Order: sequence, then structure tokens, then C-alpha cells
Amino acid sequence: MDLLNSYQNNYLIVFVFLCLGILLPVVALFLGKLLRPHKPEEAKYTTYESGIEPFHDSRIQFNVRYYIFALMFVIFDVETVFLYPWAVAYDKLGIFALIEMLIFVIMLAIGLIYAWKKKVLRWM
Amino acid sequence: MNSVPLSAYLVLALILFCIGLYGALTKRNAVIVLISIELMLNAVNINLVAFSKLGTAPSISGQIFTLFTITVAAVEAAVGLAILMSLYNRRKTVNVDEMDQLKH
Amino acid sequence: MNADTLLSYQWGQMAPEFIILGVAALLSLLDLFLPKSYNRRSLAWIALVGILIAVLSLIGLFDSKTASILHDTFRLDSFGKAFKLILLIGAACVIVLAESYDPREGFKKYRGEFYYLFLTGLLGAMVMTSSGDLITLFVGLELLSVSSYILAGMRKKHAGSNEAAIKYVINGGISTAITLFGMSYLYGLTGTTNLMEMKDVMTAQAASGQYMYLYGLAFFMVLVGLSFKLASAPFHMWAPDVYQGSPTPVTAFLSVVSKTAGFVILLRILLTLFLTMPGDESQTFSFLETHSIYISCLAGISIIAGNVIALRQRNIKRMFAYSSIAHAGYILVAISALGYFTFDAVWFYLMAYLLMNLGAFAVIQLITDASNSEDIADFAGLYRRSPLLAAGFAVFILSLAGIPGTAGFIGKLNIFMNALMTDPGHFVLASIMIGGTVISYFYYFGIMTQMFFRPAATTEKIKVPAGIGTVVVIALAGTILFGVAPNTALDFLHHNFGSFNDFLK
Amino acid sequence: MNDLLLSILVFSPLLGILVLCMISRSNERAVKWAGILATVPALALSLFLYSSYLGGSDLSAFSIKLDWIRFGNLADVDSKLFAVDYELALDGFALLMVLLTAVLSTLAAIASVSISKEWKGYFMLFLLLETGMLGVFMAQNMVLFFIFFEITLIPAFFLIGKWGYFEKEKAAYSFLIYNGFGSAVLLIVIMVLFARAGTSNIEALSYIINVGGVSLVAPISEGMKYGLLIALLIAFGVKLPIFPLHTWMLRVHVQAPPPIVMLHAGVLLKIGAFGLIRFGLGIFPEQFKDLSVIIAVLGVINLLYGAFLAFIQNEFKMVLAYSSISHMGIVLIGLGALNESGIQGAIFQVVSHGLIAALLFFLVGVIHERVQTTALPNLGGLSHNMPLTSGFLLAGAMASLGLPGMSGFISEFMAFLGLFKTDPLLAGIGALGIIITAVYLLRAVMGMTFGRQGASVRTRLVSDLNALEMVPVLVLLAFIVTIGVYPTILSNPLEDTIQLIMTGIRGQAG
Amino acid sequence: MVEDLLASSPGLLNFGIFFLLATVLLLVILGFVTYAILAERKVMGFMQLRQGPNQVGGRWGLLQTVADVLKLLIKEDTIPKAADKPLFILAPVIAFAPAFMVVAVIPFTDKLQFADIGVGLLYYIAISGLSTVGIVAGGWASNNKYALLGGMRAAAQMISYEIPLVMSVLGVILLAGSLNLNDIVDAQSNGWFILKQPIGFIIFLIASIAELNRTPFDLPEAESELVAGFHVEYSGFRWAFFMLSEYVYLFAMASLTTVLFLGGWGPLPFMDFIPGAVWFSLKFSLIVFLLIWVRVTLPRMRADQLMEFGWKVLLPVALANIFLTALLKELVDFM
Repeated sequence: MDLLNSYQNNYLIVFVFLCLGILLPVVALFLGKLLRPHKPEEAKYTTYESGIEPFHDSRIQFNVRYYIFALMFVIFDVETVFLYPWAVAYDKLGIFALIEMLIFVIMLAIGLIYAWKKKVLRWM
Repeated sequence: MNSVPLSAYLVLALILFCIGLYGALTKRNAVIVLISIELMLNAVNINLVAFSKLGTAPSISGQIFTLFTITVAAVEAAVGLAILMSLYNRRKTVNVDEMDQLKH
Repeated sequence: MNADTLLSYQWGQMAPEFIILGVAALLSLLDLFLPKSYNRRSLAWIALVGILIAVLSLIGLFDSKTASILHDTFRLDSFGKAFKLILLIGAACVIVLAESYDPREGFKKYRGEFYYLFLTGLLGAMVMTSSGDLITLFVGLELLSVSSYILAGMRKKHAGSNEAAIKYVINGGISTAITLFGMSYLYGLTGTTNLMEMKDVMTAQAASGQYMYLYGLAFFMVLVGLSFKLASAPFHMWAPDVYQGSPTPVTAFLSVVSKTAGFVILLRILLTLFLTMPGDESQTFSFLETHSIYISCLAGISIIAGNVIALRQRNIKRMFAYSSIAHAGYILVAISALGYFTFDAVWFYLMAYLLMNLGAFAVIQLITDASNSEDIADFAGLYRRSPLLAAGFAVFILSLAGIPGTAGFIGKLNIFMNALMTDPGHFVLASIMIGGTVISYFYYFGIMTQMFFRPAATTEKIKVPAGIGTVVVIALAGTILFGVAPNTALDFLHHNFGSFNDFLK
Repeated sequence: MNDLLLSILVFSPLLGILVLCMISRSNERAVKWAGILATVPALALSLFLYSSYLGGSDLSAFSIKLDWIRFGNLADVDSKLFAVDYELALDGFALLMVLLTAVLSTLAAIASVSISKEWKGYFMLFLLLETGMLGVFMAQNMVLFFIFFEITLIPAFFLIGKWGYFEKEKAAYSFLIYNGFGSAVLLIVIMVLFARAGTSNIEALSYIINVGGVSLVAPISEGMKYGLLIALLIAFGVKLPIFPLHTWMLRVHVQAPPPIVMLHAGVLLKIGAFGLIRFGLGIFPEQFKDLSVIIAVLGVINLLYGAFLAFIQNEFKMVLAYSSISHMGIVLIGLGALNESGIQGAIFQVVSHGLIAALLFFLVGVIHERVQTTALPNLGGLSHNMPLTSGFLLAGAMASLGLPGMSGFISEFMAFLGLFKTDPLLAGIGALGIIITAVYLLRAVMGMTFGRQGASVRTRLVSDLNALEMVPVLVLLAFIVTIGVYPTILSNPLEDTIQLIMTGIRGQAG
Repeated sequence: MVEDLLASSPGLLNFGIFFLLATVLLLVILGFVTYAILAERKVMGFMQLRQGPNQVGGRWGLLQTVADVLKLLIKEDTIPKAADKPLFILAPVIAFAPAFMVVAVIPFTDKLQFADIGVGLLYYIAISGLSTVGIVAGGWASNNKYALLGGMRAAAQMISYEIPLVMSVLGVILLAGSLNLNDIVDAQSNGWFILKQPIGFIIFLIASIAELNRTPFDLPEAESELVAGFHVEYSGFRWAFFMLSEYVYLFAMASLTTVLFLGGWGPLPFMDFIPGAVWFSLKFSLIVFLLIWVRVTLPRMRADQLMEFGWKVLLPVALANIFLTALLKELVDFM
């Protein structure tokens, strides 16, 4: 029972931190609202573009490269899902796990080499 | 505070699954459809993990299954987005209902 | 686990898989490091050699006893061997087709990738045939699916190919999720992912009538999810578009290898888990028998929808997509009937389907490449342009239509027998199947009409590349041999694999 | 050697196909000669068999049985279970049909010299068709029967669709679909019997169904037997054709090339009657008896319907097509009577109509080739230009309407004799049809041969039959008259078969 | 006392107590941030041979940052018309909350720790990734070309360096056999991981600088190209929260580095008379100083160099490091 309580308490703390993390900006901004001046003027609310008048919508299509990196991230990030439990349990698993993971990572490495050769990793 | 019953997880998963299915079947934007599919797969994850901890016969294999599901979900998303990008480059659209060149 | 246990496994059991994996890795590296100017066609031969070595090693395993390694996740039983054989033969033929595939645009650059992605897909299918565990089954399925998604979109510059790929991904993703949802319940109720253990738990639970409703739900979801993969109606919507848009060898791959794999996983899950499980507390019928009506419905709708919609297709690949939906329906008839011949019928039909469909796709690939169009009018006057090719194609079509003297007929006979020998017999299903066959005459003979009755637009003779010629000849020989002397195949099956008695042991 | 004889007989046309493969497609003469000669071995062999049978030798010496397909892995349990053997054999009835097929094939091959294009492909398909037809009559198990049955379908489809007249493709399609439907129904019957009894041998099946005492894979209930018989009736009814299922046959008769119509009307339609007698009467005699009234009624309907519609046709081919329907009604009437003379009449009608229809359609082909039409209003006064043709046409019509001394008379007489014994009222109504037959045939033939010269006949320079064309006409006419004068040559071979059927019917009744 | 509290069943009372304690920590962190900024400016000043802030609050400009914060507090709040208003307001909160949340699991000493979660390290990595969402949202919501570009760059950079960061930690996990931060510290009682995992440490340090968006990896807010990157349109206290989260991350990351590689509160041999808290803060300060030092010394990288460095150098090295570690461990165990 103690263990369960301690377990739940620990996550309660995390929740407390979450509340505080949200509360602080809210409170600070609320306080700021009481203190700060409010003198609206048209020019203040225009978008900043180094001094020239803003033209057309800024929400342009993202460059395709970003997606490619996102894909790479997804793939490699998920691989760490396998690496983490493996690393934690490595002591108990022994050499078999090492070989197994080696094969796994070699596959991954082939993937990386593939991306490399296909010039996916070039930011140009 | 008692621990959450299994059925709550199952219902949550079911709701998530249904939302995902609804989205996957009705949305026009292919990106949203892909996200909906991820939602369905995550519903599966909830199920598996809940069963693995609270099921009739708890066992670790559910969690292992989840690892694989997560991976597969990632792979599907990656492949799906890659294909979508290549489609977008040609057709300049991501709407599913505009992909109708292959009819009759 | 230490090195001793590691070495104690009979790794030889996985030899075919290892070979394919090795060749796939080798090809991917070769493709990466070979100079750009190098013609990557020759990689096809490496892939072919790999597949043939895998076939040889599989034949070497025919005599080995049923065994399972890796904690029962991988089991090599006669079922696995028999279906691996089909997969490998189909893959070998498709590789040869792919070698000759040369569309006008957008394939050259990705030729190297095609071969190893193809092998990984094959690997997934092979893993499925001998999985003893839900997780391995699922991983195999996904390996196959994901490879096929990319293969479908191989021609990046071709709008149809892109569209096919995205539709395939979306539908495949949905079906995966549905299957998995069902699997998660199966796991949750039994607490294990090992199929054999699951079976025992389920049998015990069902005997006391526990969780029947949830099992029904799980069964239904798994069935629905997998029927997406089989492209059986009403979950077939993706198939026509994907078949039409994909490069032709990929279409052949999807309709033969991928479909076979779909049936493999369906049989593995349904028969292992639900066959021995009682359908209710009274235990008179097994779960599968009480729920076989769902499979029957799928089969019936597939046959009717596939054949009827195929009637109004002008695009040859699309027509074959619908025809392949119908054929999936025929095989489902065998599964839903659950007679003595189920395994025989499914195996033989898939084998026959492999031969006739691959042969047909070889010709289709040749004609559509040459004319750069996929309209059935392109076949007009084929009889004049290449009499032998026309005759071969005619035999494949006759076989698909189930005319005697061809493998397709014997396959259908087997399925009929399976459906009618049970008591009560599946008369409705058999009638639908045979009605569908008659409807299919319309469109199959429509192609014949084009080939033999219509004048050709051009009298230019058709040059048959060696690869396509080989596939056509092999398929033709097989189709006729198995049609005239089906016992060559049946005896082979029974001699090497018995009656699949070790499936549930 | 003896046991290979039947196989040689069936597959000898295939040998012709091989020979044809080696001949260049442009060599018209050689191709046509090879095609005609390839039908001769079958004819010679069947004549040999017939003569030796009449000479008293036993046909069972020629039967052959080889292991072929075995489904399932049951060799340890019972090597016969789910086995389909390659087994060919002949009895008197089958022998007659084989002879008819062989004769008509040769004659049709001779008639095929008028084919104007793609002779090579034509003769290859023609020979394949002959193999199928021969095989159908000899197959001893239902699966084999079905295989040969289907083999006839494909070449016939192409022959109609490629070498026929204006609406040939449509005709080919309706031929394919109707017959495909028929064979589909037949296949269900075959598979039910095979899957449940574990054998498809006709003798074994008739034993299992009627005598019983064999444990089946799954039971065949009484109701199911009726269902199967009705399915058989539908399956063969399409082929025969029986009244509501006949429309395809009209198209084929009008559109197909004349030699093929000869074979089609002469043999292919008869497969329906053959199957009905073999399987319907052979396997389900008891059920057949219960349904015999319906069959007789169907026969009368066929007879009258065909006759009435033939009366109002303006196209000679259509007249003949409807007359075929009408004559097939007589077969059904004979079967429906279900007594010795009825069945004998039915079988006689099968053979005799085969010959007569072949003769008439051959002549139609000759006329069409010369005049380019067969529409009755355009014809007339043929006797002026083509006296021989007109004469033979008249003779054929006489045979068809049942003039005593010709084969048609015997068969009609016996069939009606049979029905008068069992159901005089129905027979009386049916007899009306005979009269109408005479009326429509005479109307058509007289109008063509005599009367005012038709526009088409006048404007063309038409010649009479040439020597080659005389061969089929004379041969067919000879057969027709021989049977009419000396029916024993038919009834002798049939004796055993009919006795067997009668014991089947009586055995159950008693 | 804390053990009792943890053992008691969770409820509102616990919540209240934790809340108070966490508030204390928050104040400490805010204090840290205030003086870390000052320290940074001072250190930079000295390294660049100038004074740094020296006017407000005495000789060393002790109140300089306090004054800055007050100024920000009373600054007028402007939200551009074209902006996506709800998202614009939400973005700083999304950026800040995770930064504070990750601090919950850091063990400062064996007694002074808030949440002792079994998968503490995983928690840290998972939560810290969320800040990116805030930054991208801020960039997107501003509807400003600079901001959007900055936001996208931030996203690309963060995901690129997340992988080496995560992989470099694997060596530590392999050695410690646990994801719990306390266990990791315990495992270092006879040798800090910086000695056993030098490669891992270097990768971790580089990747963490990138994750913190600090020079030389401060492309998302590169002043010379993007004006101020994703927070161009932010001003006043909203802007302050972006800055705040950046410095809280500095705090958290330095703490994590201390825990993972420098033995946490563990003392140097023969010097365990000095309390753990002091050890921790010494090591922690060292890391913070190191980070400031790097910032002053190195120039900003080009965008393409940055990405390629992450994927082509750090990732393969990190992968190799994992297997080197595993192999060594296996060999050492055998021997």
C-alpha cells in the first residue's frame, strides 16, 4: 500500500508542477495587466517586417525539407523506444541481446546510410 | 483513491478508436486522415497496456506488443507522409476526394 | 539468455528467411553504392538467385519435423512450408516480370529500390506463414504492407502511382488499426500472445461461456481488418485504384503474393484460435462454425460485387482488380465451408491462381507497356500480332474463368467439393460462386473478343522479351499441367505436407 | 490395344490439330484437306465399332479405366474415395451417338470448304469441338463428362463468334452465357453427388442413390434428390433447349456458319437429351417417374410453341430453328411417357433429328452462299435454277415432318405411341403439333422452291450443287431413308440400354 | 517527514503541501534565473574584456535583472492584428510549463528531491520535447515571416538534436541499468560517468546546447538574420516567459548533466565531509559556467552545417558509443 501511495504521490507532485507551470504565467500576466498601460494605436498592431509594410499572408507552405527531417526524427525516435528497455534490462539479457540489438541497429544504420546517400540529410 | 478500473481504460480506448475511425473515414485532408489512423493505433496501445496491467491474466507481452505497435504506427505515418509529399508535388493537393484520377 | 541457448536453436529452420533478408540487405547496399550510370536491371538476377536459393533451402526443410524456435514465435510446420513455397514461386516470377518492366516514364531511377523493397515484402509474408505468435504475425503483416505501400508508389513521377500509394496507405492503415484492435482484445482476454496458449485459454473460457460477446467482437474486428488485406468486398474499395495505379509488376505482386499472405494470416488466426474453441456453452459447434456466416457473407458479396463491377471496366488492370476480388471470394468460400478439404482447396487454388494470374499479368504488362495505355482495346487483334501470346493469354483467361483442362477448373472443383460435402451443405454459397463464374464469362470473354475477333490497330509484330516469355511459358505449363494432371500438385502436397495435421499441435 | 481404341477415337482429332500446326496458314488447300482428313479416323473407328457390335462382340472389351485425380489425402482409408478416374466406355446408345457425331463431323468438315477466312484456326477449333463431343458420350463419370461438355463450349464460342454472320458476336455471347449457366447448374449437381457420395462414376452413383447401403460422406435426402433432378432438367434443358430457355439457340442457328449449325443442331443439342437420359433416368429413375408428367407437358409445350412460331417466321433459318425446338419437344414427350416405346422414340428422335437437321442446315448454307439471303420473301422459284437443291430440300422437309419411310416418322410415331399409353389427352394435344409441322414446313419449302421467283434469286447467277456438296447430302439422305425403312439398325444397339432404363424404373416401382 | 508524506494516501492535503514546497522551488528557480542572467552577462563581459552591467544595484549591477523584469512587467501588451490570438497567448505558457515540470524529477541531494519516478529520465526527455510545440506555435501564431522561419528552424533543430541527446544517454542507462535518476547517481558512487562515458558526455553536452537554443546553435532566434526568430512579435511579459523557459531549461539541463555524468550530489573521494547539496551546486555551477563559456567562445553555425552535423556526426557516433559501451560491459563482466 505504501508503495502504491508513494507512486501516486510522486505523480501528484508532477501534477502540482504542471499546475504551477501554468499558474505562474497566468498570474504574472494578470498582475501585469493591472500595472501596464494600455494605449492602443493602429501602428502598434501591425506585423513587424523590418520597417516595410507587411505584404501577403506570412503562413507560407513549409519547405518540404522540414517534413523529411520530421520523418527521419519519427523513425529514429521510435527506435529509441526499443533501445531504452533494452539498455535498462541489458544486465539480465546478456550477449544474446547485444547481438540482437546489433543486428537491429545495423538495419537502422543501413537506413541512415540510405538517407545519407540519397542526399536527404543535405540542408539545401 | 482507488486505482482506475480496467473498464475505464477500455471505454477510453473504444472512444478514441471510434473518433479515429470517424475521422479516417470522413475527413478530406489526407494529413488528418493519417493522424486519425494514429489515433486508432493509440487506442490499441491503451488497450494493450491496460490489459497487460489490469487484464484477466496480466502479462508483460502486452507491453511488448505496444512497443511494436508504436513502431508500426510511426512507420506508417512516415511512409504515408512521404507518399503524400510526393503526391502533393504533382497534384498540389492533399484532399482525399480530389484524388480521383483513377476512376473508370 | 546465454550463448548456449542461442546456439541450441535450430536456426536452420529460418534459413529461407535469412537468405531473403541477407539478399535484401545486400541489394540495398549495392543499390546505394553502385555508380548512378550503372544499369540496375542486373540486380534483378541477384534477387532471383536469392529467391531460388531460398526455395532450395525450403525444399531441404521439407523433411524436417515440425519445430518451433524463439519461444514458439516461429514455428515451421507443414502449413508454413506449403505456403512459403507458393510465396517464393510467385515472388520469383514477379521478379522476372519486374526485370522486363520498362514503362516510358518514372521507373528507371527507382529500379534498384524496387527489388529490395520487394524482397522485404516477401520476407514479411514468409514470416507470417510460420508465426506462432500474434506479435510476429502482426510484424510480418506490417512488413509486407509497408513494403507494398512504397512499391505501389514506386513511380514517383506518375500521378496514378502516387494516388494508388496514398489510397493504399490510408486503407491499409485503417485496416491495420481495426485488426490490431481486435487482437488487443484477444490478448486481453487470454493474457498471452502465443497462439497455442491463446487457443487453450480460449477453449477453456468458452467452455464455461465466459466473454463470448467480447470474443465475438474480437473475431469480427480481426476478420474485418484482414478482409481489407484480402481485398474482399465490402472492404475492397482500395483494390481497384491501387491495382490500376501501381506499376504492373507490383500489381502482380499484390494480387498474388500479398493476397496469399492475407489468406495465410487469416487461416493462422482463425483456425488456430477459433476452430477448437466451442461456440457456446453447449459445445455442440465450434466458435468458427457458429460464426462462419460472417465469412460466408464476405465471400458471397465479394464474388457478386467483384464479378458484376468488373463487367463495366474498360481498364484491363482495373478489371483484373475486380476479378481478383472475386477470386478472393472463391477462396473465402473454401474457408467458410470448413470441410475436410479446406487446406487442400486453399493451397491448390492459390497455386493455380498464382500461375494463371501471373501469366496474365505478364501479357498485360507487355501490352500495356507497348501501347502506353491500359484500355482493353489495346488487346484488339493480338491474335494477328502474336498468335502464340494470344493463345497463352487465352489459356490464362480460360483458367481464370474456370474452364476444364486448366488449373483454375480443378481449383474451383476442390472448393465446390469442400463447400458441398459438409452437412448441411453450403448450397447458397456454392450457387453464388458458380453464378459469379458465369457472370465472369462476360468480361473474360470480352477480352477474348478483343484478341480474336477485333481488327488490330497496328499490324506490327510484338517482340516478347526473354523475361516475360519465360514467365508466360512457366505459367502456361503449370496452368495446363495442373489442369490436366492435377495429381502432380495434389500428390506433391500430400506427400510432403500430409494433411496439415501438425497445424494445431 | 483394345482398351486404347476409345482413347484414340476421342483424341484422333487432336492429332489433326498437331498436323495443322505444322501447315502454313496461307496454304488453303492443304489446310482444308488436313482438316477433313483429320475427322476420318474417328469415323472409321466408330464404324468399325458399330459393325463389330452388330456382329455381336462385347463393347465392354473396349472400356478403359485409369487413375487420374484423387482429391484429399485418403489413400490409406479408401483409394476410391474422391477419386476421379479417366474412364471411357460405350454402350449401344452411346455408340449410336458417337457414330452420329463422327458422321456429322466428317460431313460438316466437307461442308466447311466454303469457309472463306482463317481456315487454319477454324479447323483447329473444329477438331477440338469434335473431341469434346465424342468424349461427352463416352465418359463414364460425371466429372469427366462435364470436362468434355465444357470443352465443346469454347471452340463453339469462337467458331460462332468469328466465322458467323452479321450478329455473330452477340450470338456467340448468348450461346456462351446460356450454356455457361446450364453447365454451372450441372456442375452443382455433379459436385453435390461427388462430394457427398465420394464418387462420380455413373454406375456407382446410380447404385448408391437407388439401392443404398453405402455410408456417405454426408447424407443425400429425398428432397435433395428431387432438387438435383430438377437442376439436371434445367441444365440439360438449356442445351436441349426446353421452352423458356431456348432464345440463345435461335440466335446461334441464324448467325453461326452452316457447318457449325449442322454440328450444333445435329449433335450439341442432343447432348442435352443424352444427359437427361443418362443422368436423369439413370441416376434418379424414381424421381424422374414422379416428374414425368411435367416433362411430358413441357414436351408438348415445346412442340406446339415451336410449331406455331415456325409458322409465322419469314426467315428460313428461323423456321428451321423453331422446328428444332418443336422436334426436341418430341424427345421430351417420349421421355415423359416413360415406357419402352416412349424412350425408344425419344432416342430415335435424337438420332433422326440429328441427321435431318444437319441435312437441312447444310442445304440452307448452300443456298445462303449462293443467294446471300435466306429470307423467305426474297426467295422463291429456286427449283428453276437449283433443281437438285430444291429436291433435296423437299426430301429433308418430308423427313422432318415425319413422312413414313423416313426416319422422322418412326421416332414420332413411337414417342406418341408411348405417350398415348400413359396420357392420351396430352398425346392428343401434342398430335396437333404434328399437323402444324407439316403445314409450316410445306409453306416454307414450297414457297422457296416453287412460286414466284424471288428478287435475290432473279438477280444472281446461281448454280446448283457441285460434286463435293453432293457427298454430305447423299450420305445424310441415305441414313435417313435407311433408318426409316429398316429401323432395326437403330433399335438393336439400343435394346440393352432401354432394358437397363426400364429395370431401373420398374425395379423401384416394384 | 517527507517519507511519511509520501507514504500517506494522496489527497487534497498532500496537494496543498506539495504545492507550497513546489512554490518554494519555483521561487528558488526564479532567483536562479535572475542571477544566471546577470552572471552570464558578467562572465561574457569579463571574457570580452568589458564590465558588463554595473550601474543598477551596486557595484556589480546586482539589481540589473530585477529592474529588467520590472520593466517588462509594466510594458504595454501588444498582440499583432494578424496574429492568431488564442494561440499567440497560449504559446508562452506551452513553452514554459514543461520547462518547469521537468525540474520535478531532478534529485538535488539524496533528500532533496520532489518526485522520485521510476522512469525519471524518460520523463525528462518526454516532457522537455513539449516546449518545441510552444515555440512552433508562437512562431506560427505571430503570422510574421521571421517568426515562422524561426519557429520552423527551432522545430527542425530540436528534433534533429533530440535523437543524439537521447542516444547519448543510453550509455549511461546501460551502465546504471535503470532509468531512475537516483539509481543513476548511486551507480556513480565509485566513478563518475564522465570518466566511463567521455564520448557520451561530449555528445550530450553538444546536443543539450542545441536543445537549449544557445549559441552556437541559436539559429531559431538568430538576431542577424531573423531579427529575433520565433519571438519577434512578442513583447512584455509574454516575451519574458519565452526567456524564462529558456533559462529554466538551462537550470534543468545543467542539473541533469550533473546527475547523469558528474555523480549528482556525490562527493569527490575523501571529501565527503562537505554536504551533498554543496557538491551538487558546485558541479552545477561548473556546467552553467561551461555553457556560458561556450556561448562566448564559439560563433553561430550555419543552418545547413547545423543539421548535417547532427545527423552525420553526432548520430553515428552516438550509435557507436552505445555498442562500445555494451561491448565493454560484456567484456568486463566476462573477465
